[in-house]
Amino acid sequence: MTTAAAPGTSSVYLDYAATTPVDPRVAALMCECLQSHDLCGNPSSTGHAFGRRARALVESARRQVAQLLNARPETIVWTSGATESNNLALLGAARFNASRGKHIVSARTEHKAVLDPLKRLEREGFSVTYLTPDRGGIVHPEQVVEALRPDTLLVSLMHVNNETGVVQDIGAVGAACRQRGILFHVDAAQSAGKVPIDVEALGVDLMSLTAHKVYGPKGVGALYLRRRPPLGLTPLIEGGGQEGGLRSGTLATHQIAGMGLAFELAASEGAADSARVAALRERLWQGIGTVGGVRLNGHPQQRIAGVLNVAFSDVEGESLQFSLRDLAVSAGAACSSESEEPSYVLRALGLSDAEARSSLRFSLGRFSTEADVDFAIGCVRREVPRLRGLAPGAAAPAS
Amino acid sequence: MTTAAAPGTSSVYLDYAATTPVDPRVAALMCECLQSHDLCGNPSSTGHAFGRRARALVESARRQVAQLLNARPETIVWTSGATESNNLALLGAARFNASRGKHIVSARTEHKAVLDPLKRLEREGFSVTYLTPDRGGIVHPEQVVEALRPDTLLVSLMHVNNETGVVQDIGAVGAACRQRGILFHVDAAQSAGKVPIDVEALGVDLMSLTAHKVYGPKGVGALYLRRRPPLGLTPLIEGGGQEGGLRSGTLATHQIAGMGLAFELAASEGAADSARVAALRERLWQGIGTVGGVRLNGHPQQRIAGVLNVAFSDVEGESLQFSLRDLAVSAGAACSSESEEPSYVLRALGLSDAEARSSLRFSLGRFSTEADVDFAIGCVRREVPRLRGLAPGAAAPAS
Amino acid sequence: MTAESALSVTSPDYSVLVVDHFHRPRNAGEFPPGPGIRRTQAGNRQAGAEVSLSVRIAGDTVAEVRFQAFGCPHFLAATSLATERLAGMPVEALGRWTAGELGRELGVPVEKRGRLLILEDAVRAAAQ
Amino acid sequence: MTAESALSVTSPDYSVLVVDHFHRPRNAGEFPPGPGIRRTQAGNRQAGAEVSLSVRIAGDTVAEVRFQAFGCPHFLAATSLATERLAGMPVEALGRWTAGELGRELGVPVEKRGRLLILEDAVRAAAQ
Ligand SMILES: Cc1ncc(COP(=O)(O)O)c(C=O)c1O
Ligand SMILES: Cc1ncc(COP(=O)(O)O)c(C=O)c1O
Repeated sequence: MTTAAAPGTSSVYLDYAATTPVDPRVAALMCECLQSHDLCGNPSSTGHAFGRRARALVESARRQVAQLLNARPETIVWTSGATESNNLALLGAARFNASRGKHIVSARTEHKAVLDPLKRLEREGFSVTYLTPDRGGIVHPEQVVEALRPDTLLVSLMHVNNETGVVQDIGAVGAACRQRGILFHVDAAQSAGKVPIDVEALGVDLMSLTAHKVYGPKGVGALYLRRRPPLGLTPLIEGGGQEGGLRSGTLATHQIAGMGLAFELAASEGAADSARVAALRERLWQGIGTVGGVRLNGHPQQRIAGVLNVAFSDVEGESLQFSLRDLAVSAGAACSSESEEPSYVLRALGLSDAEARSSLRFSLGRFSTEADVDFAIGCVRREVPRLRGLAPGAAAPAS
Repeated sequence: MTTAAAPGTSSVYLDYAATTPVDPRVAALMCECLQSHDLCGNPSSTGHAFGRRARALVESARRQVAQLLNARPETIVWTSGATESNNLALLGAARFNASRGKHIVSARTEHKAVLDPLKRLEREGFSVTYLTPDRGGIVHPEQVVEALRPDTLLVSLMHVNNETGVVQDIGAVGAACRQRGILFHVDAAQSAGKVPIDVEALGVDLMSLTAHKVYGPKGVGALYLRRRPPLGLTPLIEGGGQEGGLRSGTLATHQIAGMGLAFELAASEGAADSARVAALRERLWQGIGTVGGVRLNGHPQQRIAGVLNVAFSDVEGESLQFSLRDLAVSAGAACSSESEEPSYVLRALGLSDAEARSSLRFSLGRFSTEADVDFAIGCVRREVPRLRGLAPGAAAPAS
Repeated sequence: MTAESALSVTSPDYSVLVVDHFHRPRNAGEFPPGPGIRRTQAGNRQAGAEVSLSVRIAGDTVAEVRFQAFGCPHFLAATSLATERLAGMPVEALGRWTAGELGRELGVPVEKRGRLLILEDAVRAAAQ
Repeated sequence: MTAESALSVTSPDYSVLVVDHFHRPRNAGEFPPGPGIRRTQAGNRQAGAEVSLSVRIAGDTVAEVRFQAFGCPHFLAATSLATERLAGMPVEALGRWTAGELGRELGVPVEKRGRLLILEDAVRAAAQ
């Protein structure tokens, strides 16, 4: 058996929610770090200039990331990405503070990087209430409040959903938690740089961040950790004592500097990006709509600009994906290991297995163009009717 | 108070054991990854070409890293560095296999990234025997064997010590462990690329690796995990299911590709590097020796080429460091958070606090030159006698 | 976790033959009802694979087959390829037709072989 | 862990004045024994700071001071600077001399102020 050649490089990238291209300005800075002899030191080697220069970059990046959240720099702990940040926040806070209560509230539509650590905590004796969102994907703050118990230690709710782009009302949940002294963790992997964030105003205690959804590099992230009053965490990775002992391991200067610049650019350009991307998304939605039998998954307004999750009726999911393979879009759970299962997020919104399987996530970003969108519309308008026409019950083509 | 300007950029980098500069070929490959639109995908997004191309790079790097260890690619699990690998290996193997026994054997001269997770395991009910090396820093295999108990689950021993460069006889320990069905973990952060490694022949079950000591990038590493027979590990970081569920989180294409190339270069050039570096180290040692009152810390033969840890008698440690600050060398515990404590590694070799404080680690590598070495010798020959001459009891200078 | 195999990439790979039939399906459609035309149906949309065949019989031989199908690329390609292979076959042979060889030829992955049974059902039903 | 401060960098920063005296110590050495020469000693090498002063007295005034010292850069610089400041002082004032002002001037970090007491001891001993 010969395997078909990979689709041509003419494909169009519409998978910004899985990961973004690195902004050329960020890449340039990172290359400079990687190539500069002066910056080659270990940021912990502050006994010499090579280390101190590297450390200065790390600390300046800490300020850049903090700034986007309206936080103080010392609240930022570097990690390898939002998956690690979520694990550190949830496992760390729950284990350290277990004496305060062993109940946790979260939602069924969270990323696996929240759900899996919560499952581990369940095995360690915690109990978790998983809220079901409404059909639009919204978890209502009242639902959270109703789920709270006297022994509730922690609430974890994502800011923006990675599959649907739906935005949760984090501020209302934060206020409710703060009032009751309950810890509040937010997975902001998909929202940072796309939605304004003010950790103080939102009442957030712990927030997970990653660089590679905001035009920064993969493999670096951060955990925002409220410092006043101090919040105890049991570290996941120890030895060396970096990051105040909360996260040991040599700091990756180029990665951190890249994340810093990416967050600074998000602060200055994020709003303009969003406006432009919203217009492109609208164009895409109108264009796709012409094939009929499509439905938007997730709340139509309470959403970020760049994500369009569409259910196509009367087409089988895998064939839909394959027929559109010149479009780099996502089916099912994105940014996680590939799986044959239909998206549990869409299932939680009430879609059937088949509907979930026939849904595609188009996600756009800073470098998306009208040409990209028009190419995507063209593919959809060619392939979706073709597949539908092949199916039993379709009007027979003239033969 | 005005703070003195940072030392000039004329300084010479002799801190390769803390971290190495990135090889220009590795940096070039990484920059290409960071800047290539075609490679921008998430390596888990194998539904489209952008993801598949990224994945192909990741898998090719896996083969490159495996090759240096004479291992199969599927034994390599990507992590954020050797600190994480050590934590995953020790906490993961101990927690998963706790029913087999709760005793662990290790050594006092291990890196904090081994000692700190072991401390955590002690808090979780494991007991750990910490072996004391001889004055040369050698942990004798017989010491390990004597420490084994019927309930010994795991032995963890570093291959090359980061402060002294001393090489342990891993193979003898591995054979003893294998014979008894005891798990054997090796921290090879400092040995990979410098000492030949064959995990099969050495009887290693788990081996921690990092890129940034071998001219690769900071922030990426790997855990070698024996697969036949399979060895169970409890993951540290979950969600997404990457790396067979052992280590979730988006794979950082550019980082992994960089580590892969760095390891391939180490395979082809490591021996030549070592030979050249050994000659430079010898030149440095001879040159430093002319000031008198110096002693080599660690075994004089059983050591890697690039590390020279020298105790200077009759000089105070901080003044020694400061007077030599045009040399980027390390004092005390390197590649960990700065501390005022004298090196626990040198203390374990029998040095007094004062001796440990007056010791410096010079470490050389691929880009070190004779000029660097001669500059270092010049600094030492100027400053050490000067400081000694200031001290009470020194012959009074003619005045 | 000890999952040895989980490190391998499970992206669907389609053979050249699958891609060809997926993009240029042969004999799509159906014959208008009439003498010598047999229609069969198997599977259902909810389960992810459905096929209907329209078979024109001439004497005791299969003259021509048309199909309509809903399913994954392997299923569509297998159905399309089957229409080519069935033409010219004795009608009675349809009753013992198996999809195994087709599956191997197309490189249908093991976990999907089950779907070919739906196609088999539709083909065999045309024997009566 | 809740260590708030542990995120700050603790690299030793030396003031310009420390660096200057570290590199060009003033009045290093000792006077040969003789009339008008007082020698004092404080601290010890094992503890990381040792100083010996050699003070030339003229009448009831300190004419000149020389030093030998073993210690960290702050300690060496403080000792060197002290030899300049002591010259011309009434001998009886040595007995109440304190190093505090010197420490501030040099920017000696709090955790090292204790070492200056060793210098104080040596200076005060020269009053008798
Ligand atoms: C909502 C959300 N949380 C967490 C993650 C994991 O982040 P990372 O890839 O940085 O580990 C992602 C995407 O990967 C995400 O979309
Ligand atoms: C022996 C040893 N183990 C572990 C580490 C930690 O590795 P990493 O910096 O990749 O976390 C280092 C150096 O940093 C080391 O020298």
